[in-house]
Amino acid sequence: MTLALLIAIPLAGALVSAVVGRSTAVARIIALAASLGTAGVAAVVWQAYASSAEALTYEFTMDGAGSFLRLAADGLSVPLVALTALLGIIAVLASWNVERIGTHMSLLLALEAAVIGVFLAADLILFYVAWEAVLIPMFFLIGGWGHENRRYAAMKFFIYTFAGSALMLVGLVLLVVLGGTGTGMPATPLPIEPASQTLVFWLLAAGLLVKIPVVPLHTWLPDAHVEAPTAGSIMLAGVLLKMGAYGIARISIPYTPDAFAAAAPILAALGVIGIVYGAAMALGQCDLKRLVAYSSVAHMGFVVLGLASGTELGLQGAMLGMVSHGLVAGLLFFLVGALYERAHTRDIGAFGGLGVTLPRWATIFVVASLASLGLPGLSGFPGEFASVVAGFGRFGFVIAVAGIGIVLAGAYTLRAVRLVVHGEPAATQAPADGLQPAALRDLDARELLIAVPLVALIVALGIWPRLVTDIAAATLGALASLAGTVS
Amino acid sequence: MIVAIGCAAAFSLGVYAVLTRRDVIAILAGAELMLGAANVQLVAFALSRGGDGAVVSSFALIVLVIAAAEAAVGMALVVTAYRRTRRTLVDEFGEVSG
Amino acid sequence: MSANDLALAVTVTVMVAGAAGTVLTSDVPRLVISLGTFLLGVAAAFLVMGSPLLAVSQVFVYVGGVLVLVLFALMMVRRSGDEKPKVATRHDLGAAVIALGVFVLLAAVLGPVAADPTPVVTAPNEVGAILLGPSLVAFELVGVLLLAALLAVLVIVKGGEDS
Amino acid sequence: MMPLWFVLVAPIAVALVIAAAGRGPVRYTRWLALVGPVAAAWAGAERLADAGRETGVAAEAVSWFVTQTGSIDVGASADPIASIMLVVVGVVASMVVVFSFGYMAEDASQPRYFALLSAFTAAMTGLVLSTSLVGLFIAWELVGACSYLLIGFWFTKPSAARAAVKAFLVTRVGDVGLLFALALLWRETGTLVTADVLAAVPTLAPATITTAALLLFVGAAGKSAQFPLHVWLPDAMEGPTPVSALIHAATMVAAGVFLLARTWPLFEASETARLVVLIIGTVTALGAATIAVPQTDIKRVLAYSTISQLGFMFAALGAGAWVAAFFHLVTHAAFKSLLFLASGSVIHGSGTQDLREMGGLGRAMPVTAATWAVGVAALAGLPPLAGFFSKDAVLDAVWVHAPVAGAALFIASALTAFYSFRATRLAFSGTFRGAGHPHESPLVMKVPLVVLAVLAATLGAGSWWFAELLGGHAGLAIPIAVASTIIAGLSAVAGWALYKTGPAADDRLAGALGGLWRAAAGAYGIDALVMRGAAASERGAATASERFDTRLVDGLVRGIAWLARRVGREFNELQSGESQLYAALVGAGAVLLASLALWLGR
Repeated sequence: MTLALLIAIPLAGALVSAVVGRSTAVARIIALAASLGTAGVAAVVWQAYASSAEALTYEFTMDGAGSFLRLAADGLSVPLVALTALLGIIAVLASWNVERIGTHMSLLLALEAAVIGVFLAADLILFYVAWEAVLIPMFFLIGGWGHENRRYAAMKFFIYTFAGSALMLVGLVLLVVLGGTGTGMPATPLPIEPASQTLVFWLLAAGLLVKIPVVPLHTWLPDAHVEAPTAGSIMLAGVLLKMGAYGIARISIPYTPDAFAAAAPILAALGVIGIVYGAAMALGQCDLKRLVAYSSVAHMGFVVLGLASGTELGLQGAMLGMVSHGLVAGLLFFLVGALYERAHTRDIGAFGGLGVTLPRWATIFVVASLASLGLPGLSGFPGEFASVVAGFGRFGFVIAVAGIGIVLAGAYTLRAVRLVVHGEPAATQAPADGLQPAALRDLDARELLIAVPLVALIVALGIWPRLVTDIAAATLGALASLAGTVS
Repeated sequence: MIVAIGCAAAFSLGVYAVLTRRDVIAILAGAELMLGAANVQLVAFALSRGGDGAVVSSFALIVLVIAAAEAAVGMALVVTAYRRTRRTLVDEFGEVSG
Repeated sequence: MSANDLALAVTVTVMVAGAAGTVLTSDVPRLVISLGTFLLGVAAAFLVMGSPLLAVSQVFVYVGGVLVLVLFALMMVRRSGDEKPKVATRHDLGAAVIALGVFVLLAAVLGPVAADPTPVVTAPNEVGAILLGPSLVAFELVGVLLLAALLAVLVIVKGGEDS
Repeated sequence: MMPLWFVLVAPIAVALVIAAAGRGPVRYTRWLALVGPVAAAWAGAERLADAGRETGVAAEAVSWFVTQTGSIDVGASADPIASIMLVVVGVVASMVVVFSFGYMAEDASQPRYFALLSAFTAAMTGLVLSTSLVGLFIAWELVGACSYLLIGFWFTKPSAARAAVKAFLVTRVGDVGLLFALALLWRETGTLVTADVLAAVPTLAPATITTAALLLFVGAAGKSAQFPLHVWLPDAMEGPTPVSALIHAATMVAAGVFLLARTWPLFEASETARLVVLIIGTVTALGAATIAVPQTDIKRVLAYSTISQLGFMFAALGAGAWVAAFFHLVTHAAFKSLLFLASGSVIHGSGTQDLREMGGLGRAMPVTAATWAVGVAALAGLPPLAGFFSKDAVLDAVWVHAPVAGAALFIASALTAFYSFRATRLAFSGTFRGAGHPHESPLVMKVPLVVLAVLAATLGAGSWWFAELLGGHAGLAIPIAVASTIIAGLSAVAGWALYKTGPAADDRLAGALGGLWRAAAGAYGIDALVMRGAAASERGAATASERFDTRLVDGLVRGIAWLARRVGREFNELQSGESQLYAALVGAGAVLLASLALWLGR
């Protein structure tokens, strides 16, 4: 029953805040309550799964109508659901003083409900419905509260994902037809016959790889991020990108293992290209949000590499990579958003010496940047380390190319830190609109309430990654044995 | 064999006329060609298959009469269109708005 | 080549010649004449195939009626302008290809199948018996149809009067 | 017995406390920064004292990643070389912290400084104690991060910020090498616990061993600033001088040598790897020594001297004598941190870093001058100071192994003596050429100098005890010792005498040596080359992103949209109102369909 609550609460919150969203205070309270509620339930589910270690399932069957609403939470989905719930709270808090707050909060909560739906879906149809449902609120969030050319970005985001998911639908239908076991996703699904696996795999991959995103299909991400409002960016980077990787682990590996094993080198190559390409592109950006967006492409490259390795270590690396990127990218987008609220510009050149004018913001930004470049002791490192080691184990020295990406990651992150945090505050401060540096006030209590827990989690996950991997170990172990069939 | 080839030729000439003549009346003439050829072919084919001459003839007769009615109505349309638009070329009818 | 086949061949060539004439010429009188020859050819074909009633009705209805109609229409339409009345045509390759396609198709399909009929003379009274016998309904309907056509023509033409 | 986990956790806790306490009580909280180093020294000393009885404390290991196929464990234990390093790190760090009390007295953000120092100590002890290569790698990168934060301490200075980034990125290149060494070892041996890996070495294929060793050496070269990854160390002088003393003289840069010592069986098994290490070490030693000679900034002289001395250590490693290298590491830590702290005191007193503006500081700063002299003598390798013994061991090992390299090292040690006495003469004798009047540093800065001076002088005696503990050959190779002393002595005197006339001597030498002098001063253009490459790659990435991303990929998408519109426009021409066109189309359609039906039906 709790699983259904996980979707019901945010949906209810969305409806209520849409209806009664006129007054800001009420909308805020409702949104906060809903997101906190969801987080509470997520914690309960985490605890339940941790103790019992077998998947919680929930099936809602209307008599006669047959059930398509089947939910299941196992090692793969519990951490991601918890991440979504957490980022839900962060997003709500980050959009505290946004105009038209009622509808903004309702869209945010609807987005959260849809994403949790994707992660919990134990039914191919529900998976697809939730996958599409995610697009709608995100589209309106970017379109409604975005910046300059938000319409273009919103449309591009929508079309890219939608086109991909159209192909995915064909794949899913084929799965149902060939699978023969109806639309349900049993705990240990049996793979479909090898002949058609390749076709189905690549059909699914079309929809999934667009979402991750993988390099050639990624150009929607920087635009979407640059234009999205802070809360939108947090959810987009924090959770939406994980749906693709989750889809591969949840559907591609169990249903089409041989095709996955055969396609693994291609996936690994795409991952490595993503790492190097994302980092190289980020190096040349002068818009902070676009820089973080490209860094997301790089981080997800590691996740794809981890997945492609097919070993248990690789999958744990991918899982860690997903959760850590959720936290780090969420924090970075929040910081950039907070800076934008104050200085109304995201151009790196416009800042300088924020270390002096905004000490608290600068400290957290440096910590987030170090986490983003994969410094050990912070959450970025375990995921990357496991992915690279597993990837190397499977594909050998070609993975060394990712090394360039790792160095470039250091380059672009520290370049951003050098241009934004370091340097003389007054001299380089080209006030975008006559804004004196003194006008930038440092993070207030609310913003600290958002940033500090995230930093704490990032450090905790960095020091002790088994917080996440223990939960996911059982499921990932099973998946690894499946994925690793062909050497 | 000869009738078939002949009628086919006549019929396709009719088609050609309909497609290329710009004069509406000429198009109707083309239509007549097609109808006539079809009728002859119909009769020839029926008879060659041992059809009863009377039945075939009655059938052809009815076809003939209908074709004639069609030609008449066609011509009426053409004349009125001409009187209203002073044009007889099929592709110029569009230019005059109602 | 029996006499009948020969006759058939002649009538068919007349028909085709007439058709070619109507299609190719742009001179109005020649068009009318060739249409006439075509219709007479058709009548002759009916005759050769042993159905005098058809031939006669063909002559009455088409040559007498339709041809005259066409003639009047052409004359009326061509009233203005002194130069010889011309029928504008737009010979383009596309139409020719389509026409050829139709011809090839018909010839290919019907050719081997439709043999030439051996003449079976049917007296008009047999046809009359059929019309008033089993296909009486058809006969009556044709009447109604003709009436409708008549009214239609009146309405169309009269409709034009008051504009 | 001091528990190991305390040695690791205490400095981190202290760092948090100091940072949290903020500026107010910094005068008191900064003393807490001593907790970490003292604990480390104490633990190291304890373990060394009873080293005779049992080797290392049982390793407390915990598994960091658990998979069915194997687990990646992280643990800590103190074996002899770790204990020695603990002592070295502890002593030097304590001295640096005490020295910083004076040096950083009036700096605004002292809490951040001492917190970072404490964090660095924690990271360094972690590196030294770790029993698994993963733990070592984690501490390795944390040490790099602390160095980044400390070099860029005065981040308002753009040059400092840039130097910090450069240091981090160049060492990061090395770290990537180390990462792939770990990945290779994990793939080959299935474990990353150092002992197990080294135990499995005999079973590995020679190619794997060599590749792993070389990759490890790349990591070491990055951290220990060996050619070609040395470009970051001279710029790292932008950081506060005590930081340079701690990180860029004694501890971090020594991590590379420690890594090779820690994984010695891997190098022992691969001849080619040792050869590479020997060549790179010798080249770096000689090259850096030549660059150090014409330097005018006192800290850059010491920076290039450090690179050179590290070159000596790596040459010794290449020659197979890791004990000699390790011994030289210890002595070098003592006298080089002493020299850096003394230069800090000189800068603090005279307000300038430029040797040409100094002069006559001997009279103004007697204690600093005296301790500097001890350090310089040790650096030059004059008996009976520590440097003499350790450098002798190194020279002996290398000379026996590869005479050519031995000769190069002799020349390098001659140059070392020359530039060290040149700097001494320029800084401490003659009349003060700078503005204002230099003054001696306060007591809190003089005490560490004296302590380190004593160490620099007496450590030499430890060579026997050292060799017996770690299993190297004891005693002194007399012929080598005599030769090196003569060479060192002669070039020291030359250095001293030549600079009687102060900086003018530089111009005479420049005239004499011509292009070589200027090239050496510019570090042979390597640095400029690297920086130009980095800047070009940054611009390249920007244009590439603009051209590739927006034009090509987006272009592709926009292209599809354009295509759709064009095809649409083509088709609507068909609705032109010409009825005959429609008829034609109908006819064409009919013909096509009929013929298709015919064709299919045949």
